[in-house]
Amino acid sequence: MNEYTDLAGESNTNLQKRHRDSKIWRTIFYASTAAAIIILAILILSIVNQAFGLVVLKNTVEPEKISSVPLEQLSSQDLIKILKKNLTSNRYKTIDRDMPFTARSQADLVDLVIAEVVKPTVVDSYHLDVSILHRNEIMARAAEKYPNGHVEFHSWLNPEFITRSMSSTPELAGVRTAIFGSLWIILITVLVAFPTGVGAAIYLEEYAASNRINKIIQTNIDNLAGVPSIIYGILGLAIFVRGLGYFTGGGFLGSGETGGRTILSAGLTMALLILPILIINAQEAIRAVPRSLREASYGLGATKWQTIWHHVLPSALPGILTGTILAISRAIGETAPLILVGASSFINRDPSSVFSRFTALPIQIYNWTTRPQDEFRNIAAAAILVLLVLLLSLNAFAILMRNRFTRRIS
Amino acid sequence: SPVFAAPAAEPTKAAEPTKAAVKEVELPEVDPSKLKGDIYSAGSSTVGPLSEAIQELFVQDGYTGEIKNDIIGTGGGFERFCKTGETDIANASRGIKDEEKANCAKLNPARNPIAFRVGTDAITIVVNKKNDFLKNVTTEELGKIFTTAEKWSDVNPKWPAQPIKRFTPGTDSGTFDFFAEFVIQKPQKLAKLDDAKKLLLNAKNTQASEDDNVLVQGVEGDQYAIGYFGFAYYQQQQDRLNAISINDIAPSFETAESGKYLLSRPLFIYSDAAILKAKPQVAGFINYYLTNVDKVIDKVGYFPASDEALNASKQALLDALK
Amino acid sequence: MIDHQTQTKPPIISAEDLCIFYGNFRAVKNVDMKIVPNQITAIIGPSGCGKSTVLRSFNRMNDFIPNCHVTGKITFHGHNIYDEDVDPVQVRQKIGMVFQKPNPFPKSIFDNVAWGLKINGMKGDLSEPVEQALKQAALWDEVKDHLKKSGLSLSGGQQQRLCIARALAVKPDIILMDEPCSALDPIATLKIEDLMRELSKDYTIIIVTHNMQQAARASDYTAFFTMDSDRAGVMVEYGETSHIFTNPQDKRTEDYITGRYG
Amino acid sequence: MIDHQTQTKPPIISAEDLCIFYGNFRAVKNVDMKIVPNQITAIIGPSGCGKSTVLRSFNRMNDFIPNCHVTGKITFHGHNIYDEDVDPVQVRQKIGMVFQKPNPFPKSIFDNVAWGLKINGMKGDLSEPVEQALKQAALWDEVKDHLKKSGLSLSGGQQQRLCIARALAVKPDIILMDEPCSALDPIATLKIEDLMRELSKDYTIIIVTHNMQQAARASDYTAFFTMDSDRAGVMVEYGETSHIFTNPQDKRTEDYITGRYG
Amino acid sequence: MREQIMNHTLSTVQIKPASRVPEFLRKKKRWNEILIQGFLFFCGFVSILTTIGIVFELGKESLLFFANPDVSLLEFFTNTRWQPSIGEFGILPLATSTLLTTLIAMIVALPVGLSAAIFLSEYASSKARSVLKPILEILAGVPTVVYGYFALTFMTPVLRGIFGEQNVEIYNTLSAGLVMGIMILPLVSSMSEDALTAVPRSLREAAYGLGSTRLETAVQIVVPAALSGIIAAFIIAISRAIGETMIVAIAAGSGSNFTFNPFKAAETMTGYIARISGGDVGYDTPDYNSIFAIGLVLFLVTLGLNILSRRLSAKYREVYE
Ligand SMILES: Nc1ncnc2c1ncn2[C@@H]1O[C@H](COP(=O)(O)OP(=O)(O)OP(=O)(O)O)[C@@H](O)[C@H]1O
Ligand SMILES: Nc1ncnc2c1ncn2[C@@H]1O[C@H](COP(=O)(O)OP(=O)(O)OP(=O)(O)O)[C@@H](O)[C@H]1O
Ligand SMILES: [Mg+2]
Ligand SMILES: [Mg+2]
Ligand SMILES: O=P([O-])([O-])[O-]
Repeated sequence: MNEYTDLAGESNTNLQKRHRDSKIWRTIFYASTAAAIIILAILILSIVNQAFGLVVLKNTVEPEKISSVPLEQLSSQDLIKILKKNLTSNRYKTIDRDMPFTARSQADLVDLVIAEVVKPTVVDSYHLDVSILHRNEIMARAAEKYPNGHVEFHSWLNPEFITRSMSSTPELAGVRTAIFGSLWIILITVLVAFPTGVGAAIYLEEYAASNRINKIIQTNIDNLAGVPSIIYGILGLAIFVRGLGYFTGGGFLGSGETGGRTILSAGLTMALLILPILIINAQEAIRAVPRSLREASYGLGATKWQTIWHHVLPSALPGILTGTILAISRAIGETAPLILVGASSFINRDPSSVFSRFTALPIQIYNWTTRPQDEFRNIAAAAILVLLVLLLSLNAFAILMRNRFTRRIS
Repeated sequence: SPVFAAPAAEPTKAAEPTKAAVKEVELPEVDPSKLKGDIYSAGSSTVGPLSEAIQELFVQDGYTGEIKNDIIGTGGGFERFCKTGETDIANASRGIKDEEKANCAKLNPARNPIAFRVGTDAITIVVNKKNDFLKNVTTEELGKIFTTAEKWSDVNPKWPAQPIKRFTPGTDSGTFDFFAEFVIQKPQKLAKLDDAKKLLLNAKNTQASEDDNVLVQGVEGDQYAIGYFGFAYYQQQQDRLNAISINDIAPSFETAESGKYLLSRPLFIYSDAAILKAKPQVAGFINYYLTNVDKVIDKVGYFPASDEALNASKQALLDALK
Repeated sequence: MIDHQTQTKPPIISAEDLCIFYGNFRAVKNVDMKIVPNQITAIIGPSGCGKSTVLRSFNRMNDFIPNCHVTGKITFHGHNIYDEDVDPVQVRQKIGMVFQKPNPFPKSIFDNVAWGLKINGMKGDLSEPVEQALKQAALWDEVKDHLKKSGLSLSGGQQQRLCIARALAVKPDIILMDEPCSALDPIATLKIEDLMRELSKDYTIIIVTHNMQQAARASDYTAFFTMDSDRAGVMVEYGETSHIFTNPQDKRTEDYITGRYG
Repeated sequence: MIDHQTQTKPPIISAEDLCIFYGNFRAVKNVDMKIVPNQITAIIGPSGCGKSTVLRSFNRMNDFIPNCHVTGKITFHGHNIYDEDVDPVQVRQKIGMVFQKPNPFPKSIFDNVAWGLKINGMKGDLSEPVEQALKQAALWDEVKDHLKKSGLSLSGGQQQRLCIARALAVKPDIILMDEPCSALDPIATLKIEDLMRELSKDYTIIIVTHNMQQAARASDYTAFFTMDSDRAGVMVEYGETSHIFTNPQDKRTEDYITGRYG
Repeated sequence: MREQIMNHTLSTVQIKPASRVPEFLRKKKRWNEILIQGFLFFCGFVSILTTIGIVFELGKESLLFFANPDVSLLEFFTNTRWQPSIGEFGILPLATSTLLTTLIAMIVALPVGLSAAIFLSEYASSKARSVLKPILEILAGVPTVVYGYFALTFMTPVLRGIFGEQNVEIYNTLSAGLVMGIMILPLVSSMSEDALTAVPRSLREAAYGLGSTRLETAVQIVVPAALSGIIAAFIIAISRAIGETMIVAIAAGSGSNFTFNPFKAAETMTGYIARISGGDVGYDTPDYNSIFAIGLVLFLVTLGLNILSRRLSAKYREVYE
């Protein structure tokens, strides 16, 4: 009986050691997971840190030089006069065409004078952490170095940043063109990859007999999923940009464009890139449709396609869509293939068709990290936040969609 | 019509300024808002920022068409202009080479590149802020630093026995070509430019990038680093880097203008008469470029071209449009 | 043993020297079996002896299992359903199937029943035939007020009857049932058994079951399968249910029925 | 019901007013049960009545099911195994388990048996105790020449005996078996039943089975469980197997045994 | 006895000669089904076309590259200098730095990723898992250009702070490798976690039933049982690291450098391709052709890894019923 009084195992040193080991490793495993999550936090914080902070602004023309009275106290006529005097005639006309000066309020005109004539520009910028911890030193240094400058808190991520197009001046640059470029590329990518990918998945799961060619196709898709994206870039460059440049550049439509560095080429390249991922995900989703559902359908005398179209696809759709959205998130963030396919570094117009030249968010981020001025680093961080928000909303959308469809089915 | 700009006649070096007043060539005024269509330029990372600045002004002044500018190096720019014929304008920090011209001629329809001088640059040699031994170099020292020397002390025994970390523009950049020609080929009297390049590229610890920021950050990050690039990038980074003078001449407006500074060089944009005629927006843009470049060039960080050179460019434009 | 009956009525479906293979593995061998129309035939036997395999071969459901193939003959109204120019889709319309786990479509109750009609080209108002089928399956009273509800919202027993209604709607001649009650509670089980009895007036029913009591209670004929030493399923004995259970001719049948193994 | 026997020998393990919950759902209620040492006790009952749940509570295997909790007491040699200071690892060493599906580790046959010894700190040459355990499990002769082969390469019945050998190697007092034969063919089943009989000389065995014949054949005591109206499992009857099968006291037991439902 | 029945019945039932199949069983031609199947096959075939495209394009341009009289295959694999524009064609410096960054990345990603996977599948409650897993997947979804930026603006300064500015170059393979490891970590943990969760519960129960602790069960039973999936995850991670471009393009440096010093700048194969194709080089130059040759090497290496992964995981796959 004696040996059973010690179910707690207190006298058993071996057991105690085992429990101790178990605890130590538990801590290690836990720490690994925590480390991954802490890194994610650091990553995001370090980006946020650069997207906000104090800046030192300096006016290109001091307001006192334009008028002896403060601008706010000037009449509309005086303000218009100032504009007329200080702007080129073409610029003056352009602004007038956007909205006639006479139709603008006095406050608007004051803003306009500040933006067009006084033109405060950022001469120095600080990261968020420094801005908070060393605010006074920054103030002191700014006062010494830029006697006419003033310090203010600036969020590089702001509405204008999203709506403005590109500029070589960081504080005037925005990501609108890049966002549109990314969206256009994604559109092409989805239009091409989704039907093809789902079609291939259906073929492999429902039709393909296990013969040689189908085995080759399957193996090949698995292999393609592991091919580095830059190789797809090379493929896109060789085939879509150069080989088929006449078509992808819209030359065959008489657009006069030559060279295929267009949205179409980028979209097609991305489509090839995500196709294997999409197919594999869709295959999994289709495979997850219970066999009983297919059997029920066949048992009623349904044909193969009727079964697939009415039962298999609707049931697999949430899974397929989730996989598609994940593949799209991959495509949105891809940079290397776009570099090869020839994204533009500076472009002022939103793309208007698939034959437009383009830039995309990650390309923009990459370009900005390579510019010399510090402020470009700030807007690169802001653009990263835009990209992350875009990705997160896509993922959230994927989850919502999945939940919606799952609810409908059950 | 007579075509300006045979490459041989192209000054590969900034011309001596002529103090004598030259007759101003008047270009017709452009109203950007009246122009439509797209303009596509690509090329030099030196000229790129200047073109971008002008493009922005052009848009501010009412242009509503599409403008694109790709920074891919001078050689890359000529590739797209002459080989694939994609671009309307090539930005260049050196004159066009014969084989590039030949490519242009092979295009269908053939292109005949016309150079428009837009400014002057001074390739600036930069070192780390903490570098306290290097304020000035001779051409010969410079040649050694970027080629055979492994340590600073190999060039000058007074300098520290530390390895030299070199940061140079990529092999397809005009800057690299220019540097190879004026720092290596000419002083060492080498027959071929390629030999000079080879010497440069064979040097240890050399990082080459088309991306000037890689160079800026590289030099900024290493006490014993040295690099070079267009003056504009240096101007942006004055508080992070030190510029050194060559043969006791520091890069500046005056020394570049006068050509006294060893590495002052002309900046160009290239286009073609047929394009200018077919695409009025391109002609208008170049007109606008030549008219307004002096307003922004110092802000971007380069030096204006001499009046004479600018006038010649304007004249070339007028000729091309005849 | 199937004597007088078979002589009077021709079999509606019959297997002749049927062997079924999964790849190289022969899962079932040399089955000869004639199914008497408008009767309930039960197939019993230990797990893995090939009951489901045989049943599914009767309406070419095995076509969907890769590398499953059949030798021998299965004739339906005298025609070998494995002939080249026979359309398996047509076969399955004539020979419906109900599965072990109730598997309604993730659609409304109405659509579950109507779908089979729709794909068979029936147009217009389907409420008449749907009601008909649901009534036949003894489900109408329970669901008539919420035909729009999902088929999955029903209880297990109701789901199974819905599956039966669905199968009935396309007017098959034969209904195959593979352990249709094994996922159901005793009360639902009894309901289905009653229903089968009712349906056997108009349909021929073949049911696979694990449960000997069920076979004894609910079937007219019983086939007992077991595994041979090579793991292939064989039919040991086939005859009227009352005979098989009271007077088994084969030692193995007897052992199984008396629970000596299984 | 368990009268003279229990009075003479103290129970090796016993449940007192045992209730087991999954979250809020009470899966098993008010079970009182004393297990007689060195005997085979069978637990039978319809699916879902909580047989496995009760069995797994005997060696705290339910600890791994999130939100499963136990009220009442289970005493092993007089100590409540759900006491705060009891080490469940110790408990499971003393009370081994064999599962429904054979689940050998993906290791060699030798390592399958030796692993339990190794983690318990046994060092050196383990071939002696491994051989011992395999012999006890009546598997030695079949595998002695290829102990290096993977445990998964064995047939189902051999795998199950390997799992028994594995459990025996760590020298438990009690072996719990949850439908150990339901995945096996009749011959393998009989082998395991023989083995159980053999083992009951040295061990106490508790076996859950679906198969009444098996319970009747192979056990000394039988507990019959069923579900109450609130879906909670209850123990209806518990006693010597011969009594239960020949003379059930409860109507529900009788119905179940005679195959009227289930 | 069965024979008996059959003989008996056979003689009584008349077998009609099934000359023509009756209408209700006869085969119909369903053209739409055939067309659809054709289209679906084409969709599958696109992937073959892609591969052919890759092999053809890479092969064609690589041939041009190797046709260059200055380039010899021997030199390609043995020369330690890579400067195609001056006739130095040794892939070694690019290959070693690829190796170096990959190695560093794996030192981070594999152990930490596997540990996290073990934690998630064996220790974390299902609630914790449902929160932690998506968070890790966010980490996997962050574009690599962001990681590159992170490496340059955060990791490198941290490293220089630790090891000294004079030792760590501004562009260095250590920073790129570490950040690449971070990027790949969620891939490893997610795939390994899937493999671990796929191990049947019965195996864990068997282990616990023998009186093992959580650690013993996890490490000695579950991990070996999931080995095939874990190996696959590891190898895919390696091939991701080899093919990763933006992080090294931004943070590792941009000049080939034959070194094993992780503090030094060195360009990887992918970094080189990205830089050269970023526009600085003209078509038909040795530089341009060389990116295809390097692409081909990259393709073959990752292809080989894929195949290896499948081989290994097939070898270690255990089939549970
Ligand atoms: N898809 C398949 N591929 C290969 N073998 C199969 C397949 N389906 C069944 N088998 C094998 O064929 C044999 C007969 O299986 P079947 O499912 O017909 O048996 P069963 O009598 O219906 O058993 P149960 O009572 O368990 O349903 C078994 O040995 C089984 O392992
Ligand atoms: N992990 C679980 N979580 C929640 N409920 C469970 C869980 N496991 C079992 N149950 C429920 O507890 C009840 C008893 O289950 P248990 O598995 O003990 O029954 P059983 O008698 O062993 O049935 P079977 O004969 O099918 O094995 C059932 O209603 C079941 O649905
Ligand atoms: Mg079956
Ligand atoms: Mg159970
Ligand atoms: O970019 P570059 O001006 O050096 O050609």
